[in-house]
Amino acid sequence: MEATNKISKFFFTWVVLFAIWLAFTSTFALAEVVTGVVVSFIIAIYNFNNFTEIGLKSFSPKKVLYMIQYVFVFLWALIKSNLNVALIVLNPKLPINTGIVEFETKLKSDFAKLVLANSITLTPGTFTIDVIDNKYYIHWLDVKCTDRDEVYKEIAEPFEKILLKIFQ
Amino acid sequence: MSEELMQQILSISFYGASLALILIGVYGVLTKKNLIKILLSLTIVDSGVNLLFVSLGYIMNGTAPIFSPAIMDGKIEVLKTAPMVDPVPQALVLTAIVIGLGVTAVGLALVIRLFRHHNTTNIDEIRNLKW
Amino acid sequence: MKKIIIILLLAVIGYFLADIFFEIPFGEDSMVVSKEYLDKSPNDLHVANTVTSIVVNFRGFDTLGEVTVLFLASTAIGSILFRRRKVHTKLNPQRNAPHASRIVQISAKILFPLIVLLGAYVFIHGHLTPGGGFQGGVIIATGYLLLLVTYRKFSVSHSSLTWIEAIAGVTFAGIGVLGLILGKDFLENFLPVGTINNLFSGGIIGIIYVAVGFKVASELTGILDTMLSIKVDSEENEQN
Amino acid sequence: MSNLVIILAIFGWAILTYLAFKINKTLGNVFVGVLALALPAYFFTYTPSDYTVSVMGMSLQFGFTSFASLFAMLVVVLSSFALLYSIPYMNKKDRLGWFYMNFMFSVGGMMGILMSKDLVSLFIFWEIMTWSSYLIVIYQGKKVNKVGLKYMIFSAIGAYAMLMAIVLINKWSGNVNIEQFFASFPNYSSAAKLLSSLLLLTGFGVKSALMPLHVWAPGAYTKSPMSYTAVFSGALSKMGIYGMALVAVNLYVHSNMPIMGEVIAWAGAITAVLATFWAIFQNDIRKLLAYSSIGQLGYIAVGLGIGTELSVFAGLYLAILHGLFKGVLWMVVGAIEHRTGKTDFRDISGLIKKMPFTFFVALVAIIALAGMPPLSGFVGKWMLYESMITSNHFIMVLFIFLSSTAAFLYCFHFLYGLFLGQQEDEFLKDVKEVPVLMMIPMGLISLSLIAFGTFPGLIFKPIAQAMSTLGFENVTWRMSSLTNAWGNSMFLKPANFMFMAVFVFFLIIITVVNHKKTKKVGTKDIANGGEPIRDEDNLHYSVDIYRPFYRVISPIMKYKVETFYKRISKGIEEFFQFFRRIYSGNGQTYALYVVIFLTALLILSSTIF
Amino acid sequence: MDLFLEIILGVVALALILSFVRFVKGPTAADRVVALDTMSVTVISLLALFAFMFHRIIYIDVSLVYAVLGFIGVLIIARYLEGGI
Amino acid sequence: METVLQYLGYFFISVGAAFLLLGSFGILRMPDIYSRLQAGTKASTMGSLGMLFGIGFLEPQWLPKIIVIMIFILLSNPISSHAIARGSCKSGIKPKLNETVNSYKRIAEGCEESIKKEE
Amino acid sequence: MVVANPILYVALPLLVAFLLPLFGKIHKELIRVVPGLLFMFLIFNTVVLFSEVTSTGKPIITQIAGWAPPIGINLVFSAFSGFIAGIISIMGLLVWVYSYKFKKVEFDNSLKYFVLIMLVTAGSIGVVLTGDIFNLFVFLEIVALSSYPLVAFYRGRDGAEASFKYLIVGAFASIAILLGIVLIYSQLGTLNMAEISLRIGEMPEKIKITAFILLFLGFGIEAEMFPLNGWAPDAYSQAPGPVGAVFASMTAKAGIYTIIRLVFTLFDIDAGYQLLLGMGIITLVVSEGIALRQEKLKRMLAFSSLGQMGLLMIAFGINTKAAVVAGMFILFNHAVIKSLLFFSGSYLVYNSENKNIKDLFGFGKKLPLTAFLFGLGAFAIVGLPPLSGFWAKLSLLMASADSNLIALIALILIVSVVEIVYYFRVVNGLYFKKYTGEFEPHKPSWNASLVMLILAAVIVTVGLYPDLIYNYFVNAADALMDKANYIQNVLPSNFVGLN
Ligand code: NA
Ligand code: NA
Repeated sequence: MEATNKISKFFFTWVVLFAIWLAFTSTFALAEVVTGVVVSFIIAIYNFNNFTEIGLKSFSPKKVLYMIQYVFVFLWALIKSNLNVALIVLNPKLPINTGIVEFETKLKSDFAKLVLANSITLTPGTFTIDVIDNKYYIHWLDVKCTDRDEVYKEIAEPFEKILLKIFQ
Repeated sequence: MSEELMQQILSISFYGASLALILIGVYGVLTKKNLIKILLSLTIVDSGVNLLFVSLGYIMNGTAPIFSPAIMDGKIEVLKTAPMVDPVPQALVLTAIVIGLGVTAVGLALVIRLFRHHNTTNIDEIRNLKW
Repeated sequence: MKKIIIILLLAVIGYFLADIFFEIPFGEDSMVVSKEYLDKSPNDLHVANTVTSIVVNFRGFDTLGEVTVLFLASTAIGSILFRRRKVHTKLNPQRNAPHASRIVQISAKILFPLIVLLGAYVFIHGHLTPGGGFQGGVIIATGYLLLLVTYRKFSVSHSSLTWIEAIAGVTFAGIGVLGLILGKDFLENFLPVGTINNLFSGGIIGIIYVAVGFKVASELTGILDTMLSIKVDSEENEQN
Repeated sequence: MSNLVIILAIFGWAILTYLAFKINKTLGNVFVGVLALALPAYFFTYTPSDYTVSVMGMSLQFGFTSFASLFAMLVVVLSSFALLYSIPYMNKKDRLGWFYMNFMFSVGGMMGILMSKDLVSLFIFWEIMTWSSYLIVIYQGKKVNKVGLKYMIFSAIGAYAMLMAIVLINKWSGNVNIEQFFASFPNYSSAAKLLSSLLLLTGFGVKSALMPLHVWAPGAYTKSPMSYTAVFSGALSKMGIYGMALVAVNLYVHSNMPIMGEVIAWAGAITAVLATFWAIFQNDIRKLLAYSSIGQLGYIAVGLGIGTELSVFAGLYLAILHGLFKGVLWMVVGAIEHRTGKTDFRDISGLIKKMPFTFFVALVAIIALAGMPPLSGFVGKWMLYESMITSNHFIMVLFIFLSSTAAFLYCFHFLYGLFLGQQEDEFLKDVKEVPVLMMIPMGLISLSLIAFGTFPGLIFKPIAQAMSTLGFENVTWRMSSLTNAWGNSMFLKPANFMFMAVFVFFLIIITVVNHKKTKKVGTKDIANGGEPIRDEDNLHYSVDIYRPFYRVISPIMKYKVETFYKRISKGIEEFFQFFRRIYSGNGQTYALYVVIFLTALLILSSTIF
Repeated sequence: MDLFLEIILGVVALALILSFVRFVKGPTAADRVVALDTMSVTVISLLALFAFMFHRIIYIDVSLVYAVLGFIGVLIIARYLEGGI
Repeated sequence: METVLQYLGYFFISVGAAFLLLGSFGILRMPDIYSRLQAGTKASTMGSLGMLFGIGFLEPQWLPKIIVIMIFILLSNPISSHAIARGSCKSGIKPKLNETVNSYKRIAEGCEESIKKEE
Repeated sequence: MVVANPILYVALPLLVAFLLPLFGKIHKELIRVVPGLLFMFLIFNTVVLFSEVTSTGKPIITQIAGWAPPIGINLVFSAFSGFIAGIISIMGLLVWVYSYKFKKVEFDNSLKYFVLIMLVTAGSIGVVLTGDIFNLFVFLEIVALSSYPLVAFYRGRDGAEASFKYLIVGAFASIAILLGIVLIYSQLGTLNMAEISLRIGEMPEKIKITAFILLFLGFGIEAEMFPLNGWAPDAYSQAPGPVGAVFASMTAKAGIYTIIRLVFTLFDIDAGYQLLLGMGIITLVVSEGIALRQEKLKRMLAFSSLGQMGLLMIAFGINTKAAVVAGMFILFNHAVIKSLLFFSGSYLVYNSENKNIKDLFGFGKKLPLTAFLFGLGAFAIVGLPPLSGFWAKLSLLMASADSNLIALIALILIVSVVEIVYYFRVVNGLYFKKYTGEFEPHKPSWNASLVMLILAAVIVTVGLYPDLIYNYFVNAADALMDKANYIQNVLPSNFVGLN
């Protein structure tokens, strides 16, 4: 179990790194590909344990689908957030009502927490100031509520739903 | 915008910027009391000189002296319109930067030791050796 | 008062330097030797990046010096900061800094291999792109810096750094001497130059730049680790 | 065999001696003895030959002129006697190897100076002589810091003045050959003439302790072991005289710059007077002799400065004699020191009983020094007076006369304070006569003094030969007379006998009269009358004997050259103390200097470039 | 076409200048870091824009490296603000 | 086809530039560091993404690299803002909060808590 | 395969420096042995190359990376540069022997020490040999960066303070030099020194002079010219003993070399010589005067060293062949004698906390050999015959006389008196003051004694027979002063005409 997990992690890392290498070089010339295989192999050896938690499982079609879903959810939130910011910034009155709120997440995976934090940061009027264990501290440009659960619903739930599925 | 005007503006801004960096840096070295600030001022002077060197090697509308495939084949008009800037300053500035980095790093190490020894980073208070 | 004097002095220097600088026409082609480089780099050495061929070949001797400067800086910092390295090696530095944010720590884990990959890409393609051994090495060292600042207990094995440093340095200088042994000049290319814009082109230039990349990376990492691990040492007795 | 080899042999022997002393003291002493015997034996038998060495494109020439031979004779005689004398004298001291090595180095240096026919090699040997004597001055290590430094500084000033002269001469004459320098000197511009000769004179003047360059001498003479001081004051200082004679005679006499000769002569005269005064007030025998030496060298300078045939002759004659009698006197002091461990008049008295031989040689030397007939000193003084009078230096005669008269005071002090007077039994208890090996050199030199007094011709011959090198050809002399400037012979013998008669007469009178008055009292008895002792009561010849005289001349003595030098050096030190502040210790300030320097260069760029 | 790019260039430059104003104004070190962060992101875009203007992919590489270095730089200053590195 | 892609590219570039400007305008206008971060991060991320994406349209062969940069920016920008915010919080910079929402306590608590956690 | 090659002066030390940590992992002792072998090889290299230069009468031009100058960087091993390189490598060996037992127990320290010593040697030689001005800058930085840690090598002292001052001023130096190089490059488009020298006339007057001033300033700092030498006394006095010798015999040599090349070869500004002469005089007088006022031995030696640098500047500033020959002689002497003084002086104050001159009183008996050798060094440096210092001083004075600089002669001699005062104060103290017993002297190890004896032997031998090496000085002077020949040797072909 342990060994297979490691192998899976390693191959995942290798593949991802190699993919990025290909993106860097943007070519399939033999020399480049061979070098890329070797380089990403070496880097993967030293990093696979930290680079991923679930290894090759990430490539399971279900998860990929959820990822795609997440991307769209996120992009929509991003655009919304930016328009939101634009409105605030461009408004001469600067209508803000800032505050700091907190909520608890159900996510266990470190990576999931990271993605959630980043997502929150990039979406409307909120960003993550700190994460301690399961507690997220959020700076909110326009505070709508302060209760933990309400905050959770308002800010985190849409992302967390999908993340829970991806990272289990 | 006419070519000459552009050249004037660029010249003033690049030469001016490097001169300003040099002078500001030297001013910092001479007036700041904090050892780290003095070191940082030195790096500012370095940057000024490096900027000057690179801007001296610039050629109007020039491009980086790297022959990419497209340029080699001559398919894109860039080759005809854009000459390559002088590569030597870039190579030398690379060296100068690395050297400056080495000096700054050693300087910082010295600052750390001085701080441990004298418990201050004020250059006026570190004067055991004089006369 | 002193400041006024300094400003006056700087004003004089500034006046004279400005006088000189603006005498030099901006953006005009005044290349002499560079013309040769721009001609010979693609045609003789088959190296796309002229800066690289200057750095590694035409003026490779400078670069050897430059690598030495880094090596020296690392040696110097070690010598300045540590009395007994034994205390330090293989010992977690346990810096006094507070924990970094968990988020940052996780992201560092993910980003580190990517940064190293980028660094490797940069120094492997030094002769094709605006990269090179120094740039790539710096990027990799930055990756280590990321880990060093986010994980308080993270420490680099100086023993392996020593090996990398040494091997990379010896590769550079050794290739130079090899040229000498093969009856050519020091640092002269003795390998086929290949086709321009291919990865395997430019003869020894690529190899040297890879060595430089390793050297710079290990050197800078060592420096950063040394600088960041100083707090252990401060408890050591200052007496000689 | 070339001349150079002798010198190298001496140097080599010096090192061997050092090593020999490392092995065994007796072996070392044997080495010293061998050199002491071999040196005169070799010197008086070999035939000189010239030798040239090329160094850095310069040709350095070696060989004796007859003038140099004269001095070489003195050096050889005095050195070998002093070396012999040293063997017992230095017996109890440590680091003998070091002492003898430097002793021999300085002997070699002196011989080298005399052999050099060019200025560069002269300078080299001059410096060897200087530093080896310096090393001996500080060899005993007691309170020598200031003395050694003073000696070194003055030597350096002198040597560097000489060096400057040498490089200028090299430029103006085209080479450093001494004869060619003299030959081309008339073609020099007057400034060049003045500069080159003055610089050389400064160089030589320091070694011959001419005022105001004498400051180093009392300390240096005093601090070195007496066996070396005999050479130091007797021979080494004559190197200055040697050079001065060359310069004064060759340059001033033959190139018509008499005014410069006057300067030397006057410097000598003043030195003679003041040094004699100083000598009078010394309570330490060594100091007394040191100042006396300075004074005597003053006479010699007078003779050289006046620059007539007779005066130069007198100067050289006095120079040789001074070497001899001062040699004896220093050996006497050494003998006393050796036996009693003391050199202060206040501690010593009545030695005549225990050290009669020493008293005898001291007496002979003192008479020679004082210039009384029948001994040789008188002849020299006589010639000097005559030469001054014939060249119309009447005022100078007064100076010299004053000095000579005053010299009697310290001569008396010397003899009486040490050997005669109250005898303290406790003090004399362990004192005995010096060993034979110390007696021999003293005795032989004293004998020669008597011989030269009676038959000055013995020494006239080499002096006359030496004079020919200086351009005074055909100086006529006989065994007891010298032909003076008017072509008349000076008859010395009658005068000699006359003075001898007067001297013996007075000696008898004084002895008889005093003998009657003499009464033996215990030294603890001096205030037995209950009468309090006042300051001005001199109970002993040794202490403050000439206090009334001092009151008379004290206005002159107030002005010491030393204070002047001290002020100069203080000023220099303070000047540089100010400069030292530049190095403030603040790195930023150093950076500021860089910026200031840059600014200055930029501002001045249109002027400089 | 050129005009368009020049306008874009102007806009980006203006963005840079505005951030720089914040950088100069401060008032705290953190504010300056925020400005710096924004500026570095802007510069990344600017470099990409140059790449397009000069039709040289090499500037994209520069932009990538700049992104990495800028990020880590900001991170370190942030760590410093936290009270130690 | 080519022109459509080009116009799309220009559109994205324009949007990107606009947001970049907006972001810097935001950090200039906002009252305190935390709200400046809000504006700065979001808008500049959006701006650079837009611009890079637009360039990707115009130079399709560069797309792989551009995507790498975009991913990197997506990953790094929020993190750096977060780090700055946390750092300012720990270095004691108080946010300017609306008094009606008395949640300043929470950030203070949050900081303290996280500091406690360290020790 | 070439046995001896100028490039090996630089390449081998670097190679060995990189490898040394690995050698240390194989066997601890190799850390100390290998550098010695390297230095021995460098001396062998010197001998072979020098005999070639002497026999052919032409400098050896080595091109690097297969490109003829001015495209590639080249090294010029001439009778001038080769001689200085030879001095430096020989001093390297002596420093190695002297420090062979240095901190034997502490592996890491000795590793770093030897690496730094090797690199400071390689850097100094690189400065001297290179024919490319930017390359010269790089080597100067190598020298500087290996000097900083050497100054701060000991922890118990104020080395870090000294080193930091050195670093600030040194950074100014490198900035000025770089700026000067930038200006030259912007006008001539080349970095090859021969080509710069050939085409310097093409530079507009104003830019040329500014570039000259900047380079003069930068090199002046390295050459320890007053008032740019504030760092020097601190650095000399805080560094370990052998490092003081390294500064005197290597880095200062490299510094003075640069300024000589600047004035003699690179530029055609006649006032440069006068400027050098003037600055030399000021440096000489001020430094020797301040040395007079020092209480600490090494600081005194440091100021004395600065004075000697002033003397060197004077010699080269006079700019006649005789003066340049004298300058070469002084340069040689300074390396040998100052090293002896630093070597022996550091043993004299070895256990003293404050390194005061009065701490070593009475050591003539405690450390007879060391004290004697220090004394010999003092005698030699003030120019007492028959030691080597005398001939150098004499030739300088004669050269000044030839150039009608009579006041200068007087000045140098007056300063020499000052020199005598402070050196003999120490010598007197050594032998004739009472040992205060505040600390026990540290007996020199056999290897240190050996080095000091070798240096002493050189001083005496050259003093007795200066012609032994005099011809090398003459050849070096010829090589330095024949600018056209230098250019022709480096750029023999049609490249001369390239524009
Ligand atoms: Na240009
Ligand atoms: Na620098």
